[in-house]
Amino acid sequence: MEIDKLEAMIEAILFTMGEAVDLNRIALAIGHDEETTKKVIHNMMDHYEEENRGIQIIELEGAFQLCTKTSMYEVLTKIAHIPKKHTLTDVLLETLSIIAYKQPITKIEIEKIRGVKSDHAVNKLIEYNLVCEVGRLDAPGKPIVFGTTEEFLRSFGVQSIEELPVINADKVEDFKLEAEKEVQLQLEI
Amino acid sequence: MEIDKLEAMIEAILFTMGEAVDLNRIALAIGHDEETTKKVIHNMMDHYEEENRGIQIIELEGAFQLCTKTSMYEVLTKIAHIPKKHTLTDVLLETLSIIAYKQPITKIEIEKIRGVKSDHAVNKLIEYNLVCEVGRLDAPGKPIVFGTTEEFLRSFGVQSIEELPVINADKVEDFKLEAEKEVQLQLEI
Amino acid sequence: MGIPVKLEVFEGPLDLLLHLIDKNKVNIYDIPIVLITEQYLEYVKNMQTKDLNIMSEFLVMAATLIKIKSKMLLPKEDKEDEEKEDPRQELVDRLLEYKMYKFISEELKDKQQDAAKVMFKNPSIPDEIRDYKEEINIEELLGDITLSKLHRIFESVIKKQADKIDPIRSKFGQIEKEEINLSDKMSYIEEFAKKNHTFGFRKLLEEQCSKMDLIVTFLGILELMKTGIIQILQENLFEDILITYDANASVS
Repeated sequence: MEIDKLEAMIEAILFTMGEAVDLNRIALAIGHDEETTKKVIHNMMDHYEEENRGIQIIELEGAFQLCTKTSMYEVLTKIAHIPKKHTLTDVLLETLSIIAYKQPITKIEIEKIRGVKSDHAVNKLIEYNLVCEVGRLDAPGKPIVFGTTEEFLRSFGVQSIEELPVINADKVEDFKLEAEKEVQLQLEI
Repeated sequence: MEIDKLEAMIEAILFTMGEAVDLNRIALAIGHDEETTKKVIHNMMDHYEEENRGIQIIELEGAFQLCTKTSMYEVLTKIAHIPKKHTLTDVLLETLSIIAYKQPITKIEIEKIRGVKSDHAVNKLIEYNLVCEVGRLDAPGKPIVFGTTEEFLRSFGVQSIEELPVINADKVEDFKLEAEKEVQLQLEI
Repeated sequence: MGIPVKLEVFEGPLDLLLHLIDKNKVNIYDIPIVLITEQYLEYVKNMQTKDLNIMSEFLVMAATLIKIKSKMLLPKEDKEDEEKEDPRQELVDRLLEYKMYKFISEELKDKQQDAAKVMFKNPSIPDEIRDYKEEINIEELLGDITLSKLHRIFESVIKKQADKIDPIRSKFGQIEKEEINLSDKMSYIEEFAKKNHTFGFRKLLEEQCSKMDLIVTFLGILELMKTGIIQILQENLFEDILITYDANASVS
């Protein structure tokens, strides 16, 4: 069946390329429009869910990549060399979460939220390829604005920045209330 | 089912290792004897035969490896030939202009002018063959200095970098230029 | 009171304030400003850092706290107004925002730990197509970028940098305005040495006035000596350094 062939092609492509491949490239290679291609890939993702599969397809902002399932981690530690990831300090994580949620954001804005100079943290995040410059703000001084990278999505297991846990005004309020409750709880003890 | 889990593990192992993996290593990792492991793998090989799979397991003198099916060759050639979309972002253009006008220039100097880490931009420009290493600075650490390529000159239709439009000093207030020179001076020593 | 406590290190003033609020188990919406300010100042007083940048950030917050404190101590002139504006409000907002990001960063940390458990695979392009190297079409890449556009971009970069430079400090730069470049200086010395063969360091310096000139000239001499183009000799301490040109050693 036609669909089967397409799935096979896509599997071969993702396996061979190793890295994240843009949807439009896959579509061009298999000779179908992006819409169809996306449907086929999403369908494949369901197949990969099955218990006898050790690999999965992940989606990263319109690109797709093959990787192992997290449940396979233990067996892999027994045989494969597991590359060491950068451990992010609290300072870096804090700066990164501000950038992730507020992107595109200038360094000044980051510093305003953190209350401290953040050059070092921003540069480190750039070095780790988790953050990059995305352009300049059309404002006096044309400051650089920063955003997160594809590597960020991969490292934190999110498909797109929209998929980050939502923190709209309501949620913030919830969080504030929660924090308040927590405080009161502590007071009662 | 137990067999399913073993299959998943083996798939994850072969995927991660990339190369041929000896049967005894696989057996050790999944915690079963070689006989059973081999049976499971042979069983898997049958599954991979199905039409919707683009990859297969091949056996090489007691070792196993995941690779694409030969029938996938055509689509792989296609994907490899579909160029990625390259664009000169503002970040790249800005970095390019600095290198063009300040060459030979070190990465540190570029970063000092731009105020942010610029490895990524410099690397991309090198990849696009607009910029190249032109030597090393005779200074502590012997830093690499960068300049524009012949390709750059050709693309912009000039014979040499002396032909680049001259910086109009009137546009920038005089003392500010001097101040900028001072920074330059400090960098050069 | 008075028990020596090892000072914790805080990332910044907001971090410290959150810690104090937490420690005193007080409501973030109703910060007892007198108490917190007191403890904050106590901490800052004992801060070990000699980094002025860090210190100044803590001091700015100290000033903010004192300002809030004094505003709260002032008699309430207009009750209506007072109800609307709590002098602490802005600080509370900042603290809450900061706290929220701290909270999020913990979430991200968990996500990262999970995501780190997946393995990727290196590209394995079959041999038959491995040789293929993707061509970059420069013309397409450059699009409508012209030389003059590139030029404008550079000018704006320079302008931005100039804007950043403190105008008072930059005026000092006018004392030594010409650019001195080590390699230029080296060629100058080499020319001078070719002409004069043997000469004193002081003579070489006659035409050069600035301190920067002197330093770069000296560096140039050291460099040329290293390559063997010149030899130098100083009979006694503080005596003029005698420079001799070695024609044989000159590299093409």
